[in-house]
Amino acid sequence: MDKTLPDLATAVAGISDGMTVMIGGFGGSGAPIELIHALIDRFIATGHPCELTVVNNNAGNGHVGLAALIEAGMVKKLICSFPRSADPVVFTEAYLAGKITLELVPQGTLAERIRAGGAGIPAFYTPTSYGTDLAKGKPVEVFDGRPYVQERWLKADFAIVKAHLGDRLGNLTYRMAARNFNPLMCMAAATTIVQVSKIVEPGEIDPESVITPGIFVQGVVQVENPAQEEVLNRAKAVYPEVSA
Amino acid sequence: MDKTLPDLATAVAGISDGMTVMIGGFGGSGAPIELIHALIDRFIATGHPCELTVVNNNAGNGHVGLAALIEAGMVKKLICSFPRSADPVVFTEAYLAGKITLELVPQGTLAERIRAGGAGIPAFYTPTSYGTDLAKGKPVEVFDGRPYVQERWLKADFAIVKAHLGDRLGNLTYRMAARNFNPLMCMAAATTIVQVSKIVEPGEIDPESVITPGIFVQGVVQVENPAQEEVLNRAKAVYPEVSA
Amino acid sequence: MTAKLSPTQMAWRAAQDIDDGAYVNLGIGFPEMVAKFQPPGREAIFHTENGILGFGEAPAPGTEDWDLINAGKKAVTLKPGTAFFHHADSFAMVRGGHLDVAILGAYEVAENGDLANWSTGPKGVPAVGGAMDLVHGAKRVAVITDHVTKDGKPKLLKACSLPLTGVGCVTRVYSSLAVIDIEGGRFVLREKMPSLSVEDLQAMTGAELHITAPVADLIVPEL
Amino acid sequence: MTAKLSPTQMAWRAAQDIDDGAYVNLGIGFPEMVAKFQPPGREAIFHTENGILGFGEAPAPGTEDWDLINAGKKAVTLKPGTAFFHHADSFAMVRGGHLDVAILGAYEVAENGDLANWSTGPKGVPAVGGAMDLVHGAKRVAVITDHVTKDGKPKLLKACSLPLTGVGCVTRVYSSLAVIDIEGGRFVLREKMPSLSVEDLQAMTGAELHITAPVADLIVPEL
Repeated sequence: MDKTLPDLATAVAGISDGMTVMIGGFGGSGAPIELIHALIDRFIATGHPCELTVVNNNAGNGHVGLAALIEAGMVKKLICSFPRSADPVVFTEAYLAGKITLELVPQGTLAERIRAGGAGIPAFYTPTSYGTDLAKGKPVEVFDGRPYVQERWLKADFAIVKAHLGDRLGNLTYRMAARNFNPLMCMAAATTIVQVSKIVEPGEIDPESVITPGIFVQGVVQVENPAQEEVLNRAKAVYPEVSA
Repeated sequence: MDKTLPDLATAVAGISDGMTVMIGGFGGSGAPIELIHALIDRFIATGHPCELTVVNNNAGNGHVGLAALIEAGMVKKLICSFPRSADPVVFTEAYLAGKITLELVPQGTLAERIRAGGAGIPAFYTPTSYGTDLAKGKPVEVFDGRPYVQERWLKADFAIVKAHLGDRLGNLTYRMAARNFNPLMCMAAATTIVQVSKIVEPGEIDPESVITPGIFVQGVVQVENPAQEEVLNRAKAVYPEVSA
Repeated sequence: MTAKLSPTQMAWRAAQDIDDGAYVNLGIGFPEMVAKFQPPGREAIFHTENGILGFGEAPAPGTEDWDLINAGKKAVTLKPGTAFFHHADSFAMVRGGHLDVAILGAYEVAENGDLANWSTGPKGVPAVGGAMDLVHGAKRVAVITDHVTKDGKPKLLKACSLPLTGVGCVTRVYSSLAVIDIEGGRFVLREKMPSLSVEDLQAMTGAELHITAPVADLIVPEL
Repeated sequence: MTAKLSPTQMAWRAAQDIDDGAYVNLGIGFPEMVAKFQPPGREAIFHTENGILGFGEAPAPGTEDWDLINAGKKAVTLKPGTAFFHHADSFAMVRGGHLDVAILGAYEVAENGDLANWSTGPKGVPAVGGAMDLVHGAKRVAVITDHVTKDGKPKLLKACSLPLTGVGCVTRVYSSLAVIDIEGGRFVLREKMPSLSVEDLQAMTGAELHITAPVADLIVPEL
């Protein structure tokens, strides 16, 4: 069994128009910048994929990564908890112009909906959002005298995810708070593609320290020294680079 | 902050009559034998605690650990998935004599109910047990054309758990498949007491490899070279030892 | 007495249908033997409910580590790439549809795919373990079972008489006499022991056997 | 102009109520400053939604690791005993009632404990983050807020006019003028700026202030 992929273009080749794509990361930490940019490259070359529904905690920052994906016009709907950032201009303009739809989900509910999608739990109850606008239209049930909102699982056709180490079986570790939504999205997508800083031999990751077991991963591509969104944004990077 | 406890007797001192107690382990692996035996010692000395509701995957094996707890007459109800073992005579006799009540729960549902208890999810839906005797009386709801059974969270007053390394903040690692239900039970109990093979300094456990973060743990007691139920049973051990 | 496959031979036959790289859960008992018979060049990855993916064979007696056991509480070994996880993650793999195959034992299987394998009725101590989760999680749920009970009564039936493990979940039965698919609420015969006529097999089966394509001989090596 | 506490001083006051060993989540913005003012001899453990427990202060500029950030996307540092975990485990800590205290900002707080802090109405881009989870998870939910808006209008009200973050969730308000508990659907005044009369404070508050015990002076160091 060998889940390693030769390059980024191959890694994102299976994503088609209209798909739901989960993109890992919390702000820039754990964001698979190189996979996102490979997807943009494909769109520029072929016009596809477009009309994507993207699931991410945020809505991009500056003009790289998820913001660049939105700026390229590839995203029709965003499911997220916090569409604000240091420089949210791309999403904000697209949203206010009606070019992109937003499903706002409380952050813990977003995480739990994704985990539920991966764990075969079609719905669950949470106290979160009870009595608020974000619970409108959702079933409410009282347990032990307290009201709870019913939430549905969230699944995706694809997940593109950033990890630290990975082996050919798909076992993964993450780096510090770059873990965030990534392990959950691995579980919830029909196909999960992961960029790792280093591909290692099976057994090099201590079996006690595997965070995502390989069963949740379909492809692994090595990206050494991955870009950090925060660093790119401080350098005012734009993707794709505009030639002079 | 120092969650370390001086000895086993102190560790189990807070467990009272009628409490719900989660006990970690899958069969013998991960079973906190020494904590269970300390609880039996207290019962022999004081007559308490008794009338316990115990949550465990199994129902004890031989005459040590959970089997000994049942044999001592301390358990009024058991919530478990598989009350069979190589030598299930203690539970079997108590059950057939009507001395103990059994709530049988599918193993994955048991795990998820405990996690839900720890995660503040009062109820969830699962395909497991739909159309079977174990779903009787439970609400059924159809999602996307498929029927699911509603299951409730499971919480406990106490959890007694076995881990491998622990620090004074309560951070834990486990040993191989001895992990099983232990991390979930840490989450789901008002008070979680853990026996660890070794107490280490904060920071000695790699923050990437902490399996149970300390927030889920209230007390840690060191038990070097803990007994393995399987080894005790092969030696036909009985607890408490019967003097000649 | 009819020639029939031994449990080992049924396990061998079931193993032939497992693809290279498949994620597989094998039930306690006969199904566990399937792991031994992976065809050359194929390597499945085995999952056990108690929190291991990619474990290896049994260790030599006397070298067991009782923290490294499978769902049947038997000692196993590590392989490069093994991963440990807790029970909720383990059943996320099961319930979430991440396993390719689950192979279980059976008391009874109905032609609509209903399975009964956990309770023989109200007497004694009931025990279910992970079976009810496995039947609703794996992409393919297969059963290994003697074709008939010890008393010679059919185990493949129009409807189960024993308490169900799952509804409409089984898609293939590896019996001691035949390989039978469950399709559209019917038993479809795929392979049978060469020494047995379809009529004889039907006589030992509690529901109609449908034939939609040539029935192959069920040929298994001596083991 | 009335003497009032600065945000830093409100954070200082809130910090005095945090016990040694408490698990605490501090909202983005003013509440983050609470961490700096732990009284001597007390050490709380800070949780951030994005998966860190027990992190330390901000690193020196230029030494940031952008994989080691808090929920406000600001760089933090490791301490001995830090633990990392994924977002579902992080919100299990929140929703499951494992945090002792959450301290949030507020647009409006109602006398029944309702909180509005995520949306100023239908225009613009709405963003909620983890606030709705935090208000229903922590054992104690407190708010740090100016007592009145920039226009001088009360932020402590009979009922919130803005979209709610949570229903009946706040139990203590650290305002720029007072410390007020919410008990039995009423504002109960505990401390107020010494220069301010109860009548003046009431005039700047949108619901009745109840006094059930002597009101202490709200005394905070210059910071």
